[in-house]
Amino acid sequence: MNHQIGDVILDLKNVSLAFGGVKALTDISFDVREHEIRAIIGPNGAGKSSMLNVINGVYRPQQGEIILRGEHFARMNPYKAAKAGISRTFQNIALFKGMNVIDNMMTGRNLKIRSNLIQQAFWWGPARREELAHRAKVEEVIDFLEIQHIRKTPVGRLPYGLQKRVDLGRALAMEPSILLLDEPMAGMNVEEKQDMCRFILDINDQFGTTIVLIEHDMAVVMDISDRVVVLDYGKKIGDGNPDEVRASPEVISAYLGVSH
Amino acid sequence: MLYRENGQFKTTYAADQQIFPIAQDRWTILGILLIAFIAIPLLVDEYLFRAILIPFLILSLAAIGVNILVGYCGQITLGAGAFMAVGAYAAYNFHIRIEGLPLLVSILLGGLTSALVGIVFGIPSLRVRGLYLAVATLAAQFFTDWVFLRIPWFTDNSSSGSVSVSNLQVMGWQIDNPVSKYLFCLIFLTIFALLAKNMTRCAIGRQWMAIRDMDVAAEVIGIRPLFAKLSAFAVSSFFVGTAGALWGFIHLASWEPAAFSVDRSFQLLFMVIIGGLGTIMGSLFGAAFIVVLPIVLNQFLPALGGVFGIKISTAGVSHAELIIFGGLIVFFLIKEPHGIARLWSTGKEKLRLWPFPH
Amino acid sequence: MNIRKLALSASLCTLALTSLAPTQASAAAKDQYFPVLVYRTGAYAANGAPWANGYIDYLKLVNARGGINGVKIIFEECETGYATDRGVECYERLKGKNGGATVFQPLSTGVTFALTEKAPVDKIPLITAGYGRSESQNGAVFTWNFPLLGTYWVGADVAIQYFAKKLGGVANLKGKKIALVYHDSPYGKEPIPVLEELGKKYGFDVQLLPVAHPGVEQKATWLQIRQHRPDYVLLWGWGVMNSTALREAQSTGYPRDKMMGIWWAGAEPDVKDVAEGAKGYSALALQHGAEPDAKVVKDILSMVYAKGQGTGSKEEVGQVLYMRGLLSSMLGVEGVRKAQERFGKGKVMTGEQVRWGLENLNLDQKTLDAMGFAGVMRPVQTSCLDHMGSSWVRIETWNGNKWEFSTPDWYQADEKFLRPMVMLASGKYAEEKKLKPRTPEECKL
Amino acid sequence: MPEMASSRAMDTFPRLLFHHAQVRGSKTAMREKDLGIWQSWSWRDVAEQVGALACGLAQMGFKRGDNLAIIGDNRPRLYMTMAAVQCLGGVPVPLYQDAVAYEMLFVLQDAGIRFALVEDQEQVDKLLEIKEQLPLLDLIAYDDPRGMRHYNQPSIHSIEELMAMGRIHHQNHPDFLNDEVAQGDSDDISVMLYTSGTTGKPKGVCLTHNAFISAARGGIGFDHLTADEDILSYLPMAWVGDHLFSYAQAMYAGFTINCPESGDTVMTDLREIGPTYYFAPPRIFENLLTQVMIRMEDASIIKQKLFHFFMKVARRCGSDVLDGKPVPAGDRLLYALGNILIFAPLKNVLGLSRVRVAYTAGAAIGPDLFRFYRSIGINLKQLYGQTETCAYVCLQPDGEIKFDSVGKPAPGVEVKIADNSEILVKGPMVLKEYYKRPDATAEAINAEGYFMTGDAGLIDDEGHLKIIDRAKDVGKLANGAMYAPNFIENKLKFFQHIKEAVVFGDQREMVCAFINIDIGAVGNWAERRGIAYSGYTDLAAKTEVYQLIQDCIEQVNGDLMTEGALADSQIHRFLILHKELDPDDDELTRTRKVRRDFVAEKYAVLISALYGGKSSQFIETAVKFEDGRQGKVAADLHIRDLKTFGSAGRAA
Amino acid sequence: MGFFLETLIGGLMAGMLYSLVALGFVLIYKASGVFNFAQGSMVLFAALAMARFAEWLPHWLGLDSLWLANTIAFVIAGALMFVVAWLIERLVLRYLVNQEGATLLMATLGIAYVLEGIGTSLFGNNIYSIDVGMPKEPVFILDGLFEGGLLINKEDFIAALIAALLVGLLALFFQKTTTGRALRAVADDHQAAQSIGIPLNRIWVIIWFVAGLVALVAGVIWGSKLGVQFSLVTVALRGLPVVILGGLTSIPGAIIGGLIIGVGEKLSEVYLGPMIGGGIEIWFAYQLALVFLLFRPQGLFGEKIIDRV
Repeated sequence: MNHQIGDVILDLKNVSLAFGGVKALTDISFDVREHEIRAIIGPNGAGKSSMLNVINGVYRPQQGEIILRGEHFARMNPYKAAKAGISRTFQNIALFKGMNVIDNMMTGRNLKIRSNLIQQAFWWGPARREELAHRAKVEEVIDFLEIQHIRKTPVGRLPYGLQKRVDLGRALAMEPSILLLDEPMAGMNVEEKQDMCRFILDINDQFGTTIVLIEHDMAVVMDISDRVVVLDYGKKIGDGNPDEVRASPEVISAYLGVSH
Repeated sequence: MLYRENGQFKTTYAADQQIFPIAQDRWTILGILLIAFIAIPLLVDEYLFRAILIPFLILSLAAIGVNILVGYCGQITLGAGAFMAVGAYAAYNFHIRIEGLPLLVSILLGGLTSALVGIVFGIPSLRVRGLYLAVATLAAQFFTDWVFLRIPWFTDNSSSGSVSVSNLQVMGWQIDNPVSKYLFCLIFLTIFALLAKNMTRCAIGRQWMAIRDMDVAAEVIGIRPLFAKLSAFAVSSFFVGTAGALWGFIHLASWEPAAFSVDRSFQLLFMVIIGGLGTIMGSLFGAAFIVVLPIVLNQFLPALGGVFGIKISTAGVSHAELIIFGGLIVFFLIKEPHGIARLWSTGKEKLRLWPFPH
Repeated sequence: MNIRKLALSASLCTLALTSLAPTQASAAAKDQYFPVLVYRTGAYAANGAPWANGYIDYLKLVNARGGINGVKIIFEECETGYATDRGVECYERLKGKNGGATVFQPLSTGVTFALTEKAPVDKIPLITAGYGRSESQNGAVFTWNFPLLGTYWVGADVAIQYFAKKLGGVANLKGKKIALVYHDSPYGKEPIPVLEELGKKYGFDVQLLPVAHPGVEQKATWLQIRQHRPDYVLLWGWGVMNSTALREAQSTGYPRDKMMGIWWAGAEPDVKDVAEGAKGYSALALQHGAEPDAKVVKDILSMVYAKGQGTGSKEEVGQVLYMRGLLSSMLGVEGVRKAQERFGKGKVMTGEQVRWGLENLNLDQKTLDAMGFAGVMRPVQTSCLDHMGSSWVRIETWNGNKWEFSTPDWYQADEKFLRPMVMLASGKYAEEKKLKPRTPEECKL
Repeated sequence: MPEMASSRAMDTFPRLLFHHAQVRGSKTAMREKDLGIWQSWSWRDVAEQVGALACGLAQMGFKRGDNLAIIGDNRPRLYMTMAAVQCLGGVPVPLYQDAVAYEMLFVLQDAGIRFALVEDQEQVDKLLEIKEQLPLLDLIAYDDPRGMRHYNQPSIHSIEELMAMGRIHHQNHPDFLNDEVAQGDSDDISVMLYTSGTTGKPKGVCLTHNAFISAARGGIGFDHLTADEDILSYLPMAWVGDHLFSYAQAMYAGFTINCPESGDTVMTDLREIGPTYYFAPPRIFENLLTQVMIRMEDASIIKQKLFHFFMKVARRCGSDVLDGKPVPAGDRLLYALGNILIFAPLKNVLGLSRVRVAYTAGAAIGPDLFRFYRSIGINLKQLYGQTETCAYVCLQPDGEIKFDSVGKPAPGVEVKIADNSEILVKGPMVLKEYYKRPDATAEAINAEGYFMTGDAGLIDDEGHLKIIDRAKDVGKLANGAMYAPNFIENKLKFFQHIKEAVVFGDQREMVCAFINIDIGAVGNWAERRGIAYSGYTDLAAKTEVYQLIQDCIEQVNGDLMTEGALADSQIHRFLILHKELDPDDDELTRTRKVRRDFVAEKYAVLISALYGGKSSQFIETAVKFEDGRQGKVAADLHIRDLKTFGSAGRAA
Repeated sequence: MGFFLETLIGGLMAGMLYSLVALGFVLIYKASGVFNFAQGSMVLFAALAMARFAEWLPHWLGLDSLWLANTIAFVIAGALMFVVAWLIERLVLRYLVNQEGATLLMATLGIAYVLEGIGTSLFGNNIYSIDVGMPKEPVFILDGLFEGGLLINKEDFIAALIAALLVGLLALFFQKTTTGRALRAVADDHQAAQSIGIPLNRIWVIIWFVAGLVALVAGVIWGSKLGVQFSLVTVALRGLPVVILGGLTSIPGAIIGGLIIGVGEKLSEVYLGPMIGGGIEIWFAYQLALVFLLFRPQGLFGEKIIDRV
C-alpha cells in the first residue's frame, strides 16, 4: 500500500509507566519507520493513550527510553517533542475555545515564528511579513481539510466532527514529521469516518508524514495501517502487519475476552 | 443598519487581518479620535478634565495592562496597584536623581522597572494557578506598600513619605494646565492601545490565549509556559507601571503610597471584568464605568433626592453610592458575564444583520 | 427593540452629563462661600463627623448673628472618605462654585500635601489648624498654608517638656526610653524629626513603632512594647487605631498614665468604648479641651440647636473634636473679618484678600472672651513669616468617663529650638520647588 | 503576449481579449475566492495564459474546427480555455457540471469531442467512467490538482503542463499564435451550447462570434455598462445566459468577472463582492424573497412592524421612484426614510446594494416578485430569449418597465407573431445552425429567415411583447377556448408555498392540476402553527396544507377570470403530489422546466382519478436518491374541488 | 526566652482569630466553589447588628440585665444573617450557576460593597462596643519560671476556645451529616449535583447562612476586642493568607494555617521587624503563605490538582 517506507525513525525501548500503584505500561518496546502508518490498538484502558503521552513527553516513564532519529531521550518533554517535529491530536478535543479556527491553527505555527515581542507590538516589517506568510500556509491546510466555510467561526460553536478536523488541522499546521492521532474517528458517523480516512491517507501520501494512530474501529485500522501494535493491560501482546496480527491467538483472546 | 459591506472584499491577507476590516468601523474610530484630539480640548471645561477625563485615560491604560494579564493570559492578579506604585516611584527617582532626563524617558523607565518587578512577582504563576495565584499577587501588593512607606531612599528621604513633582515639560511643551495634561495622557493611551492590539493579534497574543484556554494543549504544540506567562506579566506590568507614573506625575502631582493601595487593585480588576475580559475595547468601557459612575452618583443622587423631596446627607450619598455600585457590578455580571465589550459587539452584529434577527 | 434601547441609553447619558457640568453661579456672589471637605464614612468617620458638625454649626451661628459685618455665609459639603484622590476631586469640584472658595480646611495631611501644589495656582488659602506640614509655619515659603494654633513639631516638643516635668527636670530625661506608636502615613511620620533631635539633645532614646492603616491589628506592636518596656509611649494615631492601642495597652498591662497622645488622639470616640480601661491616659490639647460650659457652646445651643438647625446630635456639642471644628471655622471667619477691615466691610472677600487677613490675625484675649472663647483659647497673632500664630498647648486627662484638665498650667513650644528646623525644612522645599522665599517687605502689599 | 498590431475590426473574442490586454493591461479581469482571499488576474495575465494554453493545445494536436468540452464550476481558467480554443479557431462546448456521466455521453459523442478540459477529480472520474464509449477522446486536462497525484494515464494532463508546453511552443514559433488569431473570422462558430430539449435529444446550437458580439454590444449599449462593472459568475457555464453575461459581455466591455469559492459559499461571496451587474433565473429571486419573508417572521415585533409598514410604502410608490415617475412629496419622504431604515440595509444583507441593473431570464417571473425587487430600488428587468438567440430578443427600456411583458425588441432585431400566435425572430444574433442537424436547422428557420421560437405570445398596443406559453403546449379546451398551461402554472408558482405545478386540460372540458409544495416555506408555516410533520410526504398530505394551497389556487382562478381569452381555463380540481418532481427522476430538465409529456405518462392514474371525480387515489412511484440508490415512495393522495368564478358569460 | 514564649502564645491566639475568619472563606468555597470576598463585610454587618441591637434593646424593652440583651441581640443578628444569606442566593447566586471562578469572585466583591453600604447606613458609622463580659485584664502565669510571668490575654484565650469549638462542630457537620455530603457534591460540580436531585438553591442558602453565623461569631469576638468599626472589613484580608496556606477546601487546613500565619506574623514583626523598619506583619504573612504554596500549589490540605490530558 505505501511505497517508500524508510528506516526506523522512532524507537521505544522497554518503556514502563505507573501512576502511584496503577501500572499503566509494563516494559513495552516497538519501533516506528519513516512514512509509515503505525497503529496502536487494544481494549479500553490498555494504555494506548498513556503510550502516546509518553512519546510526546506529557508523562514521564519510570524506566525505558525513547530514541528519536538516533538521539536518546530518557525524559521527553512536550517542548522538545514539538521542536523535534512531533505533533498530536487529542482524544477529547483540546482546542482553544476562546479563538476562531484560523487563530487555533496559527497557534500551531508559533514554533516557526521568529519575530520578537517588540516587532510584533509595532506590527513592524519582519513581524508583519511573517504573520502573512504563516497565514497563507494555514490557508493551505484549511483548503486541504475542506473547512473553508468555518474559517472565522469560534471553535466552541463547531459541531464535534468539525472540531476534530480543526484539531487535526492545528497539528498539521506545525508541519510535523511525526503525527500522533489519538482516536481521530471516535464518535463519528460513517461519512465523517470516510473523510477522516481519506485525510489521513492523503497526509501520509502527500506530505510523507509518519503517522502513529490509536483507533478502536478494527475495519479502519486493518485497512489503512502498515503495521499494528496490540496492547492489553499495559503489555504488548502483538506487533506486525495487519494480517499477522489479526491471525495471532493472543490478540484474538484479548479481544474475545478469554478470562485472564 | 449603518453598515454597507457590499464591495468590501479582501484581495490580500494584510487587508483581511487589519484591525478594522469593515470600512464603517474605520470611519467610526477615526471620528472618535478626531473628537478626542480636537473637539474635547476645545469644548470641555476644566473640572471635567481633572475629575473625569484624565483619570479615565490613565486608568484605561492600566486596565489594558491588567486585561492583557487577566483577560488574554488568564492569570488573575490582585497586585496591579503595586505595579502602579513601582512605576510611579521609579519614574520619580529617575526624574529627580538624573538631572535633565526628559519626562518621557523617566516615565517609560518607570514602566520598564515595573516590568522587571512584574516578572519577579510573575514567577509563582508557573506553579500556582487560579485563585491561589490571585491571593499570591496580593503579597506583591502589600510588599510594595511597605517598601515605599519604609525605605526612605525611594521617597528621596522626604520626612513625610509623600513626594511631589513639578514643572513638567516635554521638549518645551509645558504640561501644567488641564488641556495639555489631557492631551499628553491621550497620546500615551492611543499609542499603547495600538501596541496592545498589535500584540494580541500576533503570535505572542495567541500564545497568551492558548495558555488561558488550555495550557496543557499549549505546551504540547510548543509554547513554553514560562516565556508566555512571564512575558504577559512583563507587558502587563509595563503598561500598569507607565500608567502609575502618569497617575503620580500628571494627575496627583504629589502623592503618597496610599494612592496605590489594595483598593486600586480591586478597582482595576473591576474595570477589566465589567468592561470585558480579553478585549482592548473592554478595558476602556470598564475604566469609563468605574471612573464616571461614583462621580455621577455623587452629583446625581442629591438632585434626584431633591426631586423626591428627601434631603440626602453627604454620608447618605456615599452609602447609597456604595450600594448602587455593588448592585450594578452584580447586575452586570448576571446580565452579561462577558462585560460591556460583548454588549457592544452583539450590538454591532445586530446592526450588520439589520433588518434580519441576530 | 434595538432603537428603543439606543434612544433610552442616549437620553440617560445626556441627562447625566448635564447634571455633571458644575453650576457656575452667574450672579456676582453676594455671600461668602465656605467649601467643607469632610469624611462621614469609611474607617475615620467616627473622628471626622464631630469635627464637621462643629465647623458647620459655627458658620450657622455666625449667620444667626448676622453674618460677617452683614455678609451671609453659604457652605457646601463634599465627602472625601479621608482618601487623597477623592479629596483632590472634591477640591476641583468645589473651588470654582458660587464665585470661588474662601478657604479650604481638608482635615487630612495626605490631601494637604496634594493641595499645597494647587493652592498657589488657584489662589485659595489652606488652613490646617493643628495638622498639615509642620514646615509650612514659615509663611515666606508656604505663602498659602496656615497651620494655625500649632503643628506636630509643637506637639512633640510640648510632650517631651511634659515628660521632663513629670520626671522633675530635663536632665532626668537622660537614658530614658520613649516609644512612638504612629499611624504609618505622612501624618504619623511628621513628629519623628523633632523627637530624634530632642533625643540627641537630652540623651533619651526614641523607638519607632509604625502601625499600618487602619491600625486594627497592634498585638505585635504592644508585644514589642512589653519587651522593651519604654518609660513613656507617645500615641500618634487617628481613627480606630487609638481605641485599639488603648485596649492593647490594657490587655498587655502597660500603665495608661505613662501614655501621651497627640491632640488628634485625645477625643471622646478614642476612649469612650475603652472607658475604665483608658483611665489615666492623657493627651495634648490644642489650647481647647472638652468645653461644655464655654459661652460660645451655650450660644450655639440656644441660637442654632434651639431652632432645630443643629447639624449633629446635641450631646456632641462641646466635645473635643466638635470644639476643634468650631475653632477652625472661627479662625476662617476671623480671617475674612480681618480682610474686610482692609478691603471693605460688608463686601465678599476673595481668596487672596482672605490670605492677607489670615496673615495679619490679631485675636487678643479681650476679643476672644467677647466671642465666647473665655478660658478656651489664648491670643493668636500671625504675621507674614509666622503662619502659626500661637504655640500654646495644654494637657488633658481621661478620668474614666470624661476629659478634664488635671494640671491647670499651659505649655509653650520652645521656638528657639523649632525655628531653625522649620527654616531648614522650608528652605529645602523652596529649593526643590525652585521658589524664591518672600522678603518681609513683600508681605506688606 | 502577442501585441495585436493589426487594425482588423475587433470582431472575434481573441482579438477583443488582446485589445484589452493592450489598453487596460493592469486592470483586474478575473477574480476567484481561494485560500481565504480573492486571487486576481489582470487582463495582461489572462492574455498571457490564454496564449500559452492555446499553444499548448496546438502542441497536443488541436486543429482548427475541433470541439473542446468544458465541464466544471465557474473557474477563471475554464473561461480562459474558451478564449484559447477560439484563438485556434476551435469551438468550446461547455456542459452542465452536475450532470451524471451517462447524460454527458450523448453530447460528447454528438460533438465528436477529442479534447476535454475539466475542473477537478470528480469530473475526470466521470469522463474515465464512460471513456470506452468515447474512442475519439484522447486528451483530458484538469485545473484543480487535488487528489490527482496517481492519475498518470498518458491522456491526462494538468493545465499547468499544457501552459508550460505552450510557452516552449511559443518560444519556438513566436508568430504562430498571431497567425491563428488573424485567421479567425467573425462568422466562425465561437461556441456551441446544447439545448436541454424538452422533447427528444439535446441539440448543439452553434453561435458565431458576430452573433454573440452583436448581442453583447446591444445589451451593453442599452444599459450604458462600462469596464468598471463587477459581476458574480456562479450559474452553469453551459447556460446561454452565463455565456452572454460572464463571457461575451465581459470580453466586449472589459469588466471583471468574480468566481465564488464553492457552490455553498455563493451567498457570502455575493455579499462580499457586491456586484454592480447581476443576473439570475427567477427561481433564485424567488428563493431570496422566501428567505427574506421567513427570516423577517422571526425578527422582533418592532422590526416586523417597521418592515411591513415600509413595504406597503414601497409597493405603493417604490417602482415609480425607481423609474423617475412623479411621486407625491409625502410618499417620496416616507420612501427615503424607508430606504435608510429598511431597504438599503436589506439590499446590503442580500449583497445587492451596488447593483445598477439586474436581469432575470430563463423562465417567466411572477409580477409580485418583479414588483418586490423594483420597489426596494433594485433595477430588475426581464429578458426573453432562447439559447438559439444568444439569450435575449427583447429588452425593457428604463422607465417603461411593465410587470407582465418582456419589453420591446432589442436594437437590430425584428419580432413578428405568426398566425398560430408563435413568435418569430430575425437578427444577427440568431444561431448559425444546429451542429450536424441540418434537418433541425431547416425546421427551426423558416423561409423568410425568421427563427421560430416555439413560444406563443402577442404584442400589446405599446409594442411590448407578452409571452403566453410554449407554442407546442398551447392547446384548446373541449369548448374551444385557448388553453396555455405554462401561463397558469407560472401564476401558481408565484406563491411562495408552491414550488412546482403541472396543469392538464388540452382537449378536455375542465383544467386540473398537480401541485408540489415548497418544503421550506410550508414547513416554516406549519411550525409557526405548531403542526408537526415528519417529512415531505407527510406534510403534503396534511388537510391544513390542502386548505392553504386551495386558497392560493382560488386566488389564481380570480386572476384568470380577468384574462379575457383564458377565462375558461380556471382550475376545477387539484391534488398535492407525494414527492418533489426531480431532474434525477427525469421529471424536470436540468434547468428545472417540467417535462410535461413524461409526467402525464408517469402519473396517468392520477390524471384519470382527477377527471374521474374520485376524492382520493393511492399511488406508488420509483425514486432515485442522491447517491444513486433506487427507492419507492407511496401515499394516498386526496383530491379536492375548487371554487371557480363565473366566466364572463362568453363561451368561446 | 520568656518573651519568645510570650510572643509565640500571642501569635497562636492571633492565629486562632484569623482562622475564624478563614473558616468563612473555606465553608463557602468548599460548598459552592465560590471564593467569597464578602466574608469581611459579613463580619462587619453581623457585628454592627449585634452591637446596635445590644444597645437599642434595653431602651425599647426596658431590659436591665446585660446578659439577656446580648443573647436576644445575638439571635436577631443571626436571623438577619439568614435573611442576608437568602437574599444573596435569590438575587445573585441563582443566576450565576457554574460561571467561572473570576466572575463569581467579582460577584462576591459586589455583594461586599452592598453589605458595607447597607450595614453602615442602617447601623451608623461610629465605633460601637460589644460587651459580652469578656475579661479584659491580663493574666500572668508561670511567673515562677520567668521573671514577670508569661502574659496571657484571657480574652484571646476564650476566643481561641470558641474558635476551636466552632471548628469541631463544622468538621462534624461536613463529615457526618447528609447535608454535609450534599455540600461537598455541590462544590465539585454544580450541574452534576443538580442532576442527581440535590436542591442546589436550598443548599446554597444553608451554606451562606452557616458562613453568616461564623461571621457573626467572628464579629462578636473581634468586636469586643477592637470595637465594632468600619475597619473590621480589613480583617478579611488578614484571613486570606491563612486560606491559601491551609488549602481552600479543608477545615483543618484553616485552623493549622491560621496558627502558622499568626505565629509567623508575630515572630517576624517582633524579631525581624525592628531591623528593617517594622510594620512588616501584613506582607510577611503573604510571603510565608506563598513560600508554602510553591511547594504545594494546592495548599497544605487542599486536594491535589491533576488535569487529565
